[in-house]
Amino acid sequence: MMPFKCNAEVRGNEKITGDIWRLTLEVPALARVASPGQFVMAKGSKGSGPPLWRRPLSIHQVLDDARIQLLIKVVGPGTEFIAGRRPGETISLVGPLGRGFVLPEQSGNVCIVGGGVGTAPLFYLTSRLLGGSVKPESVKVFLGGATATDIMVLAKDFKALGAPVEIATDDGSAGYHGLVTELLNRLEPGKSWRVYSCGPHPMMKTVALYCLDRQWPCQVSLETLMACGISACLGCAVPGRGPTGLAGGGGYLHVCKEGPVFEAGEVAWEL
Amino acid sequence: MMPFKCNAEVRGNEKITGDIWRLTLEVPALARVASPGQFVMAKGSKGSGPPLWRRPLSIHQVLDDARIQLLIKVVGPGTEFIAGRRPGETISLVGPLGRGFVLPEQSGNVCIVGGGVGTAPLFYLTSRLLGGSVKPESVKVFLGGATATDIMVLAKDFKALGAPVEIATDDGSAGYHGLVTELLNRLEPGKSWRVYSCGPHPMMKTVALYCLDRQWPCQVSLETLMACGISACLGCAVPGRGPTGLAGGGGYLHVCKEGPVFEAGEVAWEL
Amino acid sequence: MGIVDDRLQVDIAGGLQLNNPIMTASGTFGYGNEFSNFVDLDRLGAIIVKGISLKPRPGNPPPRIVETSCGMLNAIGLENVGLDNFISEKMPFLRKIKAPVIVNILGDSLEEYQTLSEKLNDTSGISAIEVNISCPNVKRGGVAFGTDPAMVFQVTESVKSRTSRPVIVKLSPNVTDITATAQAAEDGGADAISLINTLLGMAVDHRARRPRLANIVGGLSGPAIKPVALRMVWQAANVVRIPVIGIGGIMTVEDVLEFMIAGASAVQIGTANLIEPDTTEKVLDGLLDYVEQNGGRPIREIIGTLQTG
Amino acid sequence: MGIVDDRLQVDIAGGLQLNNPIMTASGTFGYGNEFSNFVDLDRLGAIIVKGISLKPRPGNPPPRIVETSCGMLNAIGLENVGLDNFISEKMPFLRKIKAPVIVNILGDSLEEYQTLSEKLNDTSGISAIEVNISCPNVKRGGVAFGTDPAMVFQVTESVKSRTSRPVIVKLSPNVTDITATAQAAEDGGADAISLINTLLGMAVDHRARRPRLANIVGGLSGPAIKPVALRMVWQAANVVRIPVIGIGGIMTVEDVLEFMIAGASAVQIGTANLIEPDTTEKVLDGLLDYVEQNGGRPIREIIGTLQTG
Ligand SMILES: Cc1cc2nc3c(=O)[nH]c(=O)nc-3n(C[C@H](O)[C@H](O)[C@H](O)COP(=O)(O)OP(=O)(O)OC[C@H]3O[C@@H](n4cnc5c(N)ncnc54)[C@H](O)[C@@H]3O)c2cc1C
Ligand SMILES: Cc1cc2nc3c(=O)[nH]c(=O)nc-3n(C[C@H](O)[C@H](O)[C@H](O)COP(=O)(O)OP(=O)(O)OC[C@H]3O[C@@H](n4cnc5c(N)ncnc54)[C@H](O)[C@@H]3O)c2cc1C
Ligand SMILES: Cc1cc2nc3c(=O)[nH]c(=O)nc-3n(C[C@H](O)[C@H](O)[C@H](O)COP(=O)(O)O)c2cc1C
Ligand SMILES: Cc1cc2nc3c(=O)[nH]c(=O)nc-3n(C[C@H](O)[C@H](O)[C@H](O)COP(=O)(O)O)c2cc1C
Ligand code: FES
Ligand code: FES
Repeated sequence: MMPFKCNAEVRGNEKITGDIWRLTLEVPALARVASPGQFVMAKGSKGSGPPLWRRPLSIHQVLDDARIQLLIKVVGPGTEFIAGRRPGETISLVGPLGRGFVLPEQSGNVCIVGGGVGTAPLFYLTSRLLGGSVKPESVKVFLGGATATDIMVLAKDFKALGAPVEIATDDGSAGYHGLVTELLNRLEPGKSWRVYSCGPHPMMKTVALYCLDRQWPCQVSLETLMACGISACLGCAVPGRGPTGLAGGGGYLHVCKEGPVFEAGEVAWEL
Repeated sequence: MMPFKCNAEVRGNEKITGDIWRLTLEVPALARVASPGQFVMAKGSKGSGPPLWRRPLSIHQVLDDARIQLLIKVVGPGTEFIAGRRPGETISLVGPLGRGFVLPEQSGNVCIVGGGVGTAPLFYLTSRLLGGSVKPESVKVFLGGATATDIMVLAKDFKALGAPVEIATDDGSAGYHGLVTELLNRLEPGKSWRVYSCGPHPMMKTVALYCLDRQWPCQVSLETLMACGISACLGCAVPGRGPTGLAGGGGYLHVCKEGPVFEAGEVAWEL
Repeated sequence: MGIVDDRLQVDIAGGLQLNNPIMTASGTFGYGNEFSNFVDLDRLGAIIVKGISLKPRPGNPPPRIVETSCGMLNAIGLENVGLDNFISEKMPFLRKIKAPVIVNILGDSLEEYQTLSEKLNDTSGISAIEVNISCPNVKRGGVAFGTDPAMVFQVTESVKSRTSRPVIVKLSPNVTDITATAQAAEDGGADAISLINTLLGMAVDHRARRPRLANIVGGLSGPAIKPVALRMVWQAANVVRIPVIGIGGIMTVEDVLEFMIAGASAVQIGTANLIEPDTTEKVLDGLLDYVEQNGGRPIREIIGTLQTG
Repeated sequence: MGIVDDRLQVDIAGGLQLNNPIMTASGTFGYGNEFSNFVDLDRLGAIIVKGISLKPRPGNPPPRIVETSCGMLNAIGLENVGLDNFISEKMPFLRKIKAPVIVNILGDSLEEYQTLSEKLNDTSGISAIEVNISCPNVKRGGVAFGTDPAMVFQVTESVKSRTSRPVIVKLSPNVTDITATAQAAEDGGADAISLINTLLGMAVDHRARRPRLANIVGGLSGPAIKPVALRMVWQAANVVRIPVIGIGGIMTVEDVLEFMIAGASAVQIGTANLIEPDTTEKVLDGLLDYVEQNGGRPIREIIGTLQTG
C-alpha cells in the first residue's frame, strides 16, 4: 500500500496517565489499509514549524475500519502539539508507512513484550492476532513500565482483548519488581515462542538476543530519528546484518522503509 | 518611566470587524504608567517562534488604571497569534515603550486624523484629551477606512467619548467618498489647529505637509519594522530633519526611542 | 494538467528547456519513485536523483540527521546504490516519467567524476548531469573540490570533456567568495550552476557531551539557510552568463519567486520534500496561479528582475 | 546575588577573569543602559557595547532589519556615536557597573583601528577591546579584513601594539576556512578570539521585486545560524590555544552548554536580547542551576569536553 498525505479529524483525546494521551482520529482511508506495526508521520506544528520535521507515531489501534488511535507520550514540542489537539481539530498525517509485523500463518504460542509507550503498536498487533488464528490461551503479554501508573491502563486494555497480561515495574509498584525482560524466563522453555517486541532499545536488544539464542522467531520494532519517514532522506539508518547488512559487508537498514519491524537476526545489535 | 517585561492576562477579546480584534489585558503596572502614543512589544508566538521578534502594538485604551486594551489587525503570524489569545491566557509584554503624544497644556482646537487600525493609539489620546483641558466641541475626529465596516465600530466608540466624528471611506460606503486627508479641508482655515495623526505612511505624510504649510502643530505616530522596541538594535531608523537629522547633516531618528510620535517637522518626509 | 503550459517554461543548462522551473534537490527525493504517490512526477520541471558514485556507498554511521531551528543537519555520507545498480534498478522507472531526469554525481577523484560522466553519457533517458563538488560529508576529495576555484574549473572541464549531456555544477556555500567558484565553473564549461549545497554545521548533545551526528559535522539545510542561499544566488547570477539554479530553504511559491527575482532561472526544492512530500506540486500550482494573476506573463520574465537602485 | 560564585568563573583574553561566561554581543545590547531595567548589569560576565568607530556614523538607510526563519538580517551599517561621544556620554554610566566593559571597535583602515586602540588605552574603565574585523555591512575595508588571514594577522598585530588591554579578535564566518583566520589572529597576538559574527544573507520582497534591506545584503543572526557557529567554534578551538568565545543563536542555557562543550571559554548573547531583554540573566540563573545539579563542579571544567571518539 502506497502512503498518502491526509488530514485526520480528531474525534477523541483521552488522558492515559500524566504525559500519555490517546487520540482517536477519523481517517477511513488509512484505517482500512494500515497493518499492525506500521506508523504515520504526523505534523507536530502549525505551518512550517518548529519543529520542522513531522513526528513518527505508531498505529495503536484501528476501529471499525474508519478510525485510528495513536498513543502519544509527550516528550517535546512535537508530541506536545499533537497530544494537545482537541476534538474537531485536524492533524496532517502521512501514512501508512513502513513494514509492519508479519502475522503468523498458523496458530502457535505468541509472546508480546512491550516497554512503556513502546507498547503502542503491540496493541493493534494483539487485537489482530486474537482476531485471527491465535487463541488467547496461547498468548502471553508482558508489559513493563517505570511505575504502576505508566502501565495499568494499557494492561487493562490488553486484558479486555482477552490476552493474559503480566506486568513488571522498575519500582515494584505493580507486578514483578524488575525489568520486563526478566519475565521472559516465565515462558516454558520446552515450547517454541513467536515473540513480538517494542520498547526502549536496550530492552529490545535483550529480547532479540534471548530469542536468537533459542532460535525463536522474534520481531522487533525499532525507533530512530526520522526526518521524512518515506525513505527519501536515508537518515533513519541502523547497522544491519547479513549479506546486505553492514556487519555482513553490506550497508545499513532504513527503519522507515525496511522497518520499523525487523526480524531480530536482521539487526547488528553489537554495533 | 523605564520599560519592563511582564505577563498580562487576557480578560476579554472582542471581534471588531473581519480581521480586527480588541484585547483587554489585566496589567496594572503598565496601565498605571502608560501614556497615549506609547506602545508595547508583545510576543507573537509560543517559545522562540517563529515569528522570532515581538510585535509592536499601540496602547489603544487604559481602563481603571488596571487594564490596557490593544486593537489588533491580523496581517500575519504574529498578530494572528496575539489576536487569537482567549480570556485566561497570558501574553508576554515589554513596555511601556517610546515617546508618546505631547498633550496640549491649554485648551484649543484639536484635530485627530486616523486611518484604519492606525487609529488605535488615537483613541487613548482622545479620551485623555477630553478628560483634560480640551472641550468636546473644539475637537474634530476624522477617521478613514477602506469600507464602512472597517471604521464604524471605532467611530461609535469615539462618539461615545463625546467627540464629533467624521468619516471617509475609499468606497464611499459610509461618510465622505474619498481619502480621510481630504477632510482636512473642512477645518476652518482661520483657526489654528493642533493635529494628531496615525495611519498609513502616505496619509501621515499628507497630514504632516498640510500642517507644516499652515504652521499648525502636528504630531504623527510612525510605524517601522522593529526587532526590539527598546533601542538596542537600531533597526527602526527613519531619516530625520534638523541638526541631528539626516536631512540636516545629522543622522536617523529611531522610531522606538525618539518616537513613535514625532513632530511633523522632525521627519524628513521627502527621503 | 497533462498539457504543457509554455508560460512556465524556462531554459537551463545548455539548451535544456524545462516545462517549469520546479526541480527536486538531490538527496531529498530519493530516486523519484518514493514520491510517485504524492506528486504527479510527470509535471515536475526536472527530477534530480540522489547523488550517485561509481561504487555503492553504505554512507555514514548513525545518527545521521538532527533537527535544528528552522532547519536540519544531515551527514548521510552520500549513501547510494552505485552507478550500475542505479542504471539497472532505478532508470527503468525514471525513463517512464515525462519529466527530465538529471543525475547528480559525486566522486573522490577526478577520474571517478570522469568515469561517471562517460558511463552516464551512454545511458539513455538522462537529460543532464549535476556535479556535486560540494558535499561536506565526504572527507576525502569532495571538500577541496568545492571550495577551490582551480579545482572547480578542473572538475567541470573534465566532466564536460566526457559527456555530450548538459552539465550543471553544484556549488558549495562554504566559501569566502561564491563568485570565484561560480566563475570557475563557467570558465570550465558548465552549462549551468546550481547553488547552494548545505552549510557545514554541527550540533551538540550537552547531556552526553557528544556531537549529535556520528560524523561530528553535517550539512545544514531548510528555511534557516534561505537568506544565505538568496544572497549567493544573487551574487553568482551577477557574475556568470549561464543559467543559475537556486536552492536553499524553499518551502513555498513565494520563496521560488524570491530566488527567480534574485537571478535564478529555476529552483530546486530539498528539505521541504521531507516534511510535505507534495511540496513540489503545490508550489507548481502556486506558480501557475501567480502567472495567471499577473496577466499571463511568462514566468521567465521575472528572472533577475531585482531592482537594487 | 551580590556575591561572586567562583564556580562560574572563566578566564578569557590575557588574564581577564570573568565572574561568569555570559557576555552580551556587540550591537544587540546598546551601550548597556538600555537594559538596566531588564537585567542586573552588575551580574553579567561582561558587557560588550555597540561597535565604536573613530567618528560618529549615521548607519545605513532603512529598511535595516528583516525577520527570517528563526533568524534576522541586519544592515544597521554600524551606526554609532563615535569614540569621543562614547567616552564622554556612555562611559560614565558604564564605569558604575561592576561587570567588565569590553569595547567593540571597527575601522575602515589599519590606522583607524590603531587610533581607536590608542585612545581606548587611555580611557579608564575598559577591561578589553574586541576588534570587529568581520562586519559585512561596511563596504570599504571591513570585509577584506575579516576574510583574509594575512589581513587578520596585520590588524591584530597593530591593535595589540597600541594597547595594553587584552584584545579579542572577532571573526567572520563568511570564510572557507575558519581555522586559517583563527590561527592568524592567534599569531598576530590576540588574547582571545570570538566567533561568529553574522553570516552574509539577503531577503527579497517578491511583490516589489526589491531587496528587503536598503543595503541589499545584511548579516544573518539568531537560532538559524547556531549549527554553523557551533561548528566554527569547535574547529577554531581545535587549532588555537587562546580562549575562544562562542557566539551565534544562543537563546537558552542549553545553548551555552553546547558552545562551552564544543570549546568556548565564554559566550556572547546577541539576537536573544532583542526578543527577551532579560535573556542574559535568565541564562545565568540557568547556568547556576546546572552547576548545582552537577555537584557544584566549576563550569570551566566542561570547556572543550566534547567527546568525538
Ligand atoms: C517508527 C516510530 C514509531 C513511534 N511511535 C510512537 C508512538 O506510538 N507513541 C509515541 O509517543 N512515540 C512514538 N515514537 C517516538 C516519537 O516519534 C518521538 O517521541 C517524537 O518524535 C518526539 O518528538 P518531540 O518533538 O515531542 O520531542 P523532541 O524534542 O524531538 O525529542 C525529545 C527527546 O526525545 C529524543 N527522541 C526523539 N525521537 C526519538 C526517537 N525516535 N528515538 C530515540 N529518541 C528520540 C530526542 O533526542 C530528545 O532527547 C515513535 C518513533 C518511531 C521512529
Ligand atoms: C509603534 C507601532 C505601533 C503599532 N501599533 C499597532 C496597533 O495598535 N495595532 C495593530 O494592529 N498594528 C500595530 N502596528 C503594526 C504591527 O506591529 C504589525 O502589523 C505587526 O508587527 C505585523 O506582524 P505579523 O506577524 O502579524 O505580520 P508580518 O508577517 O510580520 O507582516 C505582514 C505584512 O505587514 C508588513 N508590516 C509588518 N509590520 C509593519 C510595520 N510596522 N510597518 C509597515 N509594514 C509592516 C510586513 O512587511 C508584511 O508585508 C504597530 C507598529 C508599530 C511600529
Ligand atoms: C538529507 C539530505 C541529503 C542530501 N543529499 C545530497 C546529495 O546526495 N547530493 C547533493 O548534491 N546534495 C544533497 N543534499 C543537498 C540538497 O540537495 C540541497 O542542496 C540542500 O539541502 C539545500 O536545499 P534545501 O534547503 O531546500 O534542503 C542533501 C540534502 C539533504 C537534506
Ligand atoms: C542588530 C545587530 C547589530 C549588530 N552590531 C554589531 C556590531 O556593531 N559589532 C559587531 O561586532 N557585531 C555586531 N552584531 C553581531 C552580533 O554581535 C553577533 O556576533 C551575531 O548577531 C551572532 O550572534 P546572535 O545569533 O546571538 O545574534 C550585530 C548583530 C545584530 C543582530
Ligand atoms: S526517515 Fe527519511 S529515509 Fe527514513
Ligand atoms: S526597534 Fe530596535 S532600536 Fe528600535
